Amino acid sequence: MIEILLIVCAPLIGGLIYGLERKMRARMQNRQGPPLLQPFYDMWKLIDKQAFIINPYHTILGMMHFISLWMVVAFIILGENLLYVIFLHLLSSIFLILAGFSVKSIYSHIGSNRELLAILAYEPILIMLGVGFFILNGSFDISVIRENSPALASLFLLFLAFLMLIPIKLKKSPFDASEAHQEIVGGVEIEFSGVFFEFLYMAKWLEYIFIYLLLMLFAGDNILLGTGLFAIVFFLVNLVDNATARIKMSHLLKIVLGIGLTLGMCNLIGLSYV
Amino acid sequence: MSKKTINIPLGSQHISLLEPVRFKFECENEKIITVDSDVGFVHRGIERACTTKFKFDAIGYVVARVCGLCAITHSLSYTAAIEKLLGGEITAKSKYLRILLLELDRIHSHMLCLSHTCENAGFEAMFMRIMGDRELVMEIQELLTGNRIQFDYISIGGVNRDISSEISKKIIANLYEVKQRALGYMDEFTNNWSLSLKFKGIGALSLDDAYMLNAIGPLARASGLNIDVRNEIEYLPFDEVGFKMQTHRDGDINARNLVRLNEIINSIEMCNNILEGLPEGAIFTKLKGKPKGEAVIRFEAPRGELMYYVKGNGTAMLERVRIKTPTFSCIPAFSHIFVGENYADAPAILASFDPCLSCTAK
Amino acid sequence: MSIYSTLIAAPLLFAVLVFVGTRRVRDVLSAIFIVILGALSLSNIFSFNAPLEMSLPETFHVLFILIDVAVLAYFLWQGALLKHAYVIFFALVQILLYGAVMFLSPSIVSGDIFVDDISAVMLLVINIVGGIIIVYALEYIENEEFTSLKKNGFIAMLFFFLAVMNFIVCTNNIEIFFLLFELTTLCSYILIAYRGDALSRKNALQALWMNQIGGIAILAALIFSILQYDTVYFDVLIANSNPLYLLPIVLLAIAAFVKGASIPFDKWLLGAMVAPTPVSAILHSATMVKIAPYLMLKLAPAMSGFVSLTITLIGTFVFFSASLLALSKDYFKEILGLSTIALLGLMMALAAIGTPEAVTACLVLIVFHAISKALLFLQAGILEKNFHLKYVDDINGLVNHAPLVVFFIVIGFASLTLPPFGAFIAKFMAIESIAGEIIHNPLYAFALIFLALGSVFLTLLYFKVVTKLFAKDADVKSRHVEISKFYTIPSFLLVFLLLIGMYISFERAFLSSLEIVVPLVLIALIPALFSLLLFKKAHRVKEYNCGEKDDIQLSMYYFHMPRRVQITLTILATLGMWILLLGTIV
Amino acid sequence: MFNLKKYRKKSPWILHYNAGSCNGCDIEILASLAPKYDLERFGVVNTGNPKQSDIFLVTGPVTLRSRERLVELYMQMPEPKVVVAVGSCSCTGGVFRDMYNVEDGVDRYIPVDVYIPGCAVSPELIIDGLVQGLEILEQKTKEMEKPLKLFKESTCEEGIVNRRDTALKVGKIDEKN
Repeated sequence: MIEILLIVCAPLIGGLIYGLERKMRARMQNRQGPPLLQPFYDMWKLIDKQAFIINPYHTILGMMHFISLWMVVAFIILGENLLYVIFLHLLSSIFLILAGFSVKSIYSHIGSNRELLAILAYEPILIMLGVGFFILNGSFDISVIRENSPALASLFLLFLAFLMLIPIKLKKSPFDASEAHQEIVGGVEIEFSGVFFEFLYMAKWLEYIFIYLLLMLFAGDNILLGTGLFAIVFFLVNLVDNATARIKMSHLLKIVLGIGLTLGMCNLIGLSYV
Repeated sequence: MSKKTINIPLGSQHISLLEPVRFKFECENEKIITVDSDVGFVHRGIERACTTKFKFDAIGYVVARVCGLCAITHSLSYTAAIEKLLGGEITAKSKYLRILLLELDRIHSHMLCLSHTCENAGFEAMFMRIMGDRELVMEIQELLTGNRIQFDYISIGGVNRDISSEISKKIIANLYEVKQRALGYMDEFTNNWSLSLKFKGIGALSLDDAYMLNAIGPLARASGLNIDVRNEIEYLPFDEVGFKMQTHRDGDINARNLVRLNEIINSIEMCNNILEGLPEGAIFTKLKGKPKGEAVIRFEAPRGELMYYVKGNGTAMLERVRIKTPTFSCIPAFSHIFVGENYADAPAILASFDPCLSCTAK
Repeated sequence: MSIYSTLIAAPLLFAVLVFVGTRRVRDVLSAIFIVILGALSLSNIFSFNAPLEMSLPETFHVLFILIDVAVLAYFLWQGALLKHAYVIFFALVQILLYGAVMFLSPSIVSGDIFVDDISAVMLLVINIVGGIIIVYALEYIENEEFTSLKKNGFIAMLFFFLAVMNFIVCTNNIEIFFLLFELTTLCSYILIAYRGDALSRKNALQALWMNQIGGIAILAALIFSILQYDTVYFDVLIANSNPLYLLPIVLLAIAAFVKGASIPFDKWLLGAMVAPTPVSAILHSATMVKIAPYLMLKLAPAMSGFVSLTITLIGTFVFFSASLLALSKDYFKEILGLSTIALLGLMMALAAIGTPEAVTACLVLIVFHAISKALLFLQAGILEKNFHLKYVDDINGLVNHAPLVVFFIVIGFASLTLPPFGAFIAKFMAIESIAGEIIHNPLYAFALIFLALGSVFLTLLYFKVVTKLFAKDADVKSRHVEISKFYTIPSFLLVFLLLIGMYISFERAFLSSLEIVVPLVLIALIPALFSLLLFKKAHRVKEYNCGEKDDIQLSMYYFHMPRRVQITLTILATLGMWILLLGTIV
Repeated sequence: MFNLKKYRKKSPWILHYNAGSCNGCDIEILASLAPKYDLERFGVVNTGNPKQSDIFLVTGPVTLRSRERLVELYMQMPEPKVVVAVGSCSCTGGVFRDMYNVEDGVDRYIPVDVYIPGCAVSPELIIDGLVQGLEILEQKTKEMEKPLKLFKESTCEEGIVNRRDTALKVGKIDEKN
C-alpha cells in the first residue's frame, strides 16, 4: 500500500526536491531565490496556459516520455529487476529524443543529438552498476538489493562513477550540454508549450526521483545511511553545479566514458577477485 | 551523398544575446564552417537625426543613446569635438571628472562583459557573482551622476555635477572592494578546470590576423597588438594618472578575459589617482558661439577606439555627425574567429567580443 | 527422418521446377512450396522430442566427394578466368588439403545426420523467414530488367540456398559440413555476381576468397581432428575433446567467424550489398551468416577456459566495433549490414559462453534477429524500388509519404533494441549471463563493457535512422506512392512473427508479464487519451526560429570516424584471432 | 475546484526582446536578475523561448527591421500573456521619436499592458512594472490576443486553430493595402 502511495506521489516528491534545489542554488549564489513550492506554482500555471502544438507526433512522444519515466520509478519502488529498469529508462529517453527530432526545429535537433550522445556516456555505466549489484547479491532484483547490507564499500568505485552521471541526468553543470539554455534554448524541450510542456517539466522531477532512488540502492537496508547519502550527494551536486561551467559534449564523452568505465572496470574486477 | 551541413541560426532574438544580431552558422555536425552575419537590426538613424532634429547643444545627450554601455564615451567624444570647434578651454577639474566617469564606465562595462561570457559558457554562479559585485560600481556611478546607466553627466563646457568629499571617499572604498573581487576572478579564470576547458584555446585570434583584420580594443590587445587610444591622445596626461597598456599573447577567450580584468584593475588605479590629484576649480565654463568647421576626436571606449567627426556651418544645426564605432571595425575579425570553432562555444565567443551592435547600427 | 529429407529435397526439386511454366505458375508453385516447407519445420518443432541420429548410405558419400571436387574445380576455374590470385591460391590450397583429408581415413564412425533442438530452431528460422523473403523476391525480381531465364535462375538459386541451409543444420559429418559450407559460398558467389557488372564481380570474388579461408580452416580442422581424435564427426569430436588439444575446435570457430563476417572478415558481407535486395535479406537473416552462431553453438560444449573466454571477448569486441563503425555510415543497407555483423559477434560470444542461459539468449537472438533483419531489408528494397532512396539522409520525413513503410522500419529497429521485443530480451539475458561469468573470471568484465557500449551504439545508430523518418514538416503535402501488395504482405507476415515471438517469450517467462504489458499499455494509452482530450483545443504554431521567418534547413548529424579508428579496430580484431589460434597451439 | 488563475502570478516566465534599444534597459533587465534585485524571488525565469513565456519584455523603439520579429514572437507566445514596454523609448519612442527608421513605441504593433518609463529604467522600476503586469495577467482570459499590425486572421479547420501564418512579412501587408 505504501508503495502505491509512493508511486502516486513520486512526481510531487521530485517537485519538492527540485524546489529545494532551486532555493539552495540561489542561496549559494547569494540570492534569496524562489519559494520552496515554486515548481508547483509553475506546474499549475502551465496547466492554465493556452496549449500549442507543432505536430501530434511530437506531443505524444513527449507524453510517452513522461509516462514511461513514471513506470521506471514505479518499478524501482516496487523492487523489480534492476536491469529491466535501466533499459526501460533508456526507452523513455529515446521517446524524448524521437520527440526532439520530430519537429523541424534546429535547436530541438541539436538538443536531441546531444541527448543521444549523453546516453552513450551514461548508459554503459548504469549497466555496469547493475552488474555490480548482481555480483554482490546474486540477483538483479531491486527488492533483494534493498534487503542486503549496504553495498557502498564494495561498490565504492562504481559509486564514484555513478556520481559523475548524476549531473548528466539532472542537467547540471558541468554536464548539462544537452539542455544548454544559452546555446540551444533548452534543447529538446524548446518546442513544447503549455500543458504539454508540463509533461516534460514533471518528467524532470521524476528524473530526480529516479537518480536518487538508484543512489539509495547503495545503502541497501540501511535507511539512515541512505538518507545521509542523499543529503551529502544532493549538496555536493549543487556545489559542483555552482562551481563549474558547462563543458562541451566531446569533453563530456571523453571524461565520463574514460573515468567512469575505468572506475567501473576496476570495481568489477576487484569484486570478482574478492 | 547529400548535403552534410546544417544551418544553425543565432539570433535575432536569442537568450544569449542582449541585442538583436543575426548569425547564421553553417556547421558540419557542430563545427562551424562558414559564418553569415547580419547586424543592422537596431539602426535608428541617429546620425541623420543629429543634423536635422536636434540642435548642437542637445546632441551630446542624443548620441549617448547610441549605446547604453559606452554612453559616456559617446557624449564625451561629441562634446570634446564641439569644444574643439568652439575653441574654448574647459577647466582641468572637469576634464579629470570626465575621465573618472569614463574609467568607471569601463569598469562596469568590462564586468558586464565578463559576467555575460560566463553566463554564455554555462557558469551561472559566476555570472551572479560578477553581476552582484558590479552593483558596487553602479552605486558610485549613481552617487556621482544621479543615474545608473544613461548618465547625461557631460555637457558642453564641463560636467553637470560636482563631486563632494563623501562621494570621493565612497568611490575609493567601493573601488577597493571591487579590486579585491577582481583579483578573485583572476584566480577563478586562471584556475577553474571547467572554465579552462571552455575558454583556453577557444576563439583564438593570432597577432597577424588581428593586425590584418583591423581588430581594436581588448580584442586586439588580447592578441598582443598594443593599440589603445589612451596612449595616443593628449586630452589628459594619461601616463600621469597611471595608465598602463594591458596586453596578452594568446588571443583566446581566456586572454580577452584576463586583459579585461587587468584593465579593470588598471582603471581602478587610475580612478584613485584621479581622485587624489583632482585639481580645484569650477566644473563648468560657458562656451559661446556656434560650431564652425570640422573636428575629429578619438577616445577609447570600453570596446576600443571610438571616433567622431563633426562638421558645423556656424548655425545651431550641424552639417554632419559621423560616428565610427569600435564594434564596426571588429566585425571582420569576429567572422574570422568563428570559423572552425564548435557551435557550443559560439555564444561564449560572441560574448567575449563584447559586441555593441547598438553602436554599430546607430 | 522423412521430414528432414523433404526439407532438403523439396527446395532442390523446386529449384529445377522453376524453369518450367509461366510466371504465374511459378509464383503459385513457389507459394505452395514455401507453405509446405514452413508447415514441415513447424510440425517438426512441435513433434520434436529426442535428438535424431542416423547415417547416409555410401553412395551419397561418393556423390558428395564428386560434388566437392567439382565445386573446388569451379572456384579454381573462376579464379583463373577472372585472374584473381587469391581465389586461385586458396582453391589450390583447398584442393591439396581436401586430398589430404581423403587420404587420411578415420576409424571412429558416427551418424551423418544429427538433429537436436538447436537444429530444429534453425530449421524453423530458415524455412519460415527464408520462405517469406522468397515470396518477396518473386515480386522484386519482376521489377528488374533481366531475361526471364535469369529471373527464374534467381529464384532457383534462392531455393537451392534453402536446401543447402536445411542440410547444413542437420549434418553431423564435418566432411559433409565442409561441402555444404562451400556450396553456400558458391551460392553467395553466384548471387552477388548476379547483376554481372564490374562492381558485382569484384565484390563476389572478394566474398569468394574470404569464404575460402573459412573452407581452409575447416579442412585444417578436419586434418587435426583425424590426427588427434581419429574422427570426422562433430559429436565424437566434442564428446572426446581434450581441453589441452582444442585446435580443431578453434579452427572450426575461425571458420564460423569467417562465415559470420566478423571483423576482419567483414568486407565480403558489406560487398554483398550490390546484389538485389532479397539476396541481402536472405544472406543476413535466414541463411549463410547464421551458420556462424549455429556452428558456435554446436562447438560450445567442447570449449573451455581460454578458448571460451577469447571467443567471447572477440565476439563482444566485434559487436562493439561494428556498431561503432556503423555510426559513421550513411547508406541504409550498409548500416543494416554492419549491425548484422555486430549482432552476429554477440551471438557467437554468447554461444561460446555456453551456459544454458547464454545458449537460450543466443537462440532467441538468432530467431528475432532473423525476423527483424528480414523485415528491415524488405523495407530497404521497397525504399529503393518505390522511392528511389538509398541514403539515410534522404529519407527525411518519410512518414508523410509512406506511413506503412515507416511503421515497419520502426518496428524492425525497435525489435532489435527495445522492450518488450525478443532481441531486447536476448540482450538482457546476455548481460545476465556475462555478469554470471564475471564472478568466475574477471576478464569477462571487458566483454561486459564491450557489450554495454556496443548496445548503446546500436541504439544510437537505429534511432539516428528512425529520427530521420519522423523529421516531419507539417506544411508538406504528402504524396501517395502505391506499394505492391507482394511487398507489404511479407512484411506483415514478419511483424506477425515478431508478435508471436513476443507471446512465446512471455510463455517461457523470461520476464514477468507485469513488467512488459503494464508499461506498454500505459505508455500507449495515456497519451492517446490526453491527445483526444487536448488536441482539439490546442493551436497549431510554427517552430521557434529566433523570431525569424525564413526557412530552416536541416540535415542529419553524422559521426565521422577517422580511418585510423577503423584500421585500429580491424588490427585489434585480427590480433584477437591470432591470439586465439596461437594460444590454443601453445 | 480551486482557482488556477491565482498561480499565474506566482510563476511569470519572461521573454526579452530588444527592438532597437540602446542596451541600457537590457542591461538593467539583466541586473535585475542578479543578486541585488533577484527577480527569481517572484518565480521569474528568463526562458528566452516564446512558447514557454508569460511576460514579454520589450525594450527600445521598434525599428523598421525588428517589427516582423516582434509580431512573430508575440504570436508565438501562448495566452494569457502580458506585454511590458520597458523604457521611455519603447513606451513612446523617447529620444528616437520621429527618426526615420523607428516606429515610435511598441504599442503601434502589439497591445501593451504595462508601460515602464525611464531612460534608462532602473531595476526597481522593472520589478514594480513586472509586479503590476502580474495583476493584469491574473485577469486575462485565454482569448487569442492579436497584434495591431502585420496580422492575418488565423485559419480554423475542424475546430483546430492554425496559427502558422498569422504574423505577416512587411512586404505582404503593403500589397494587401
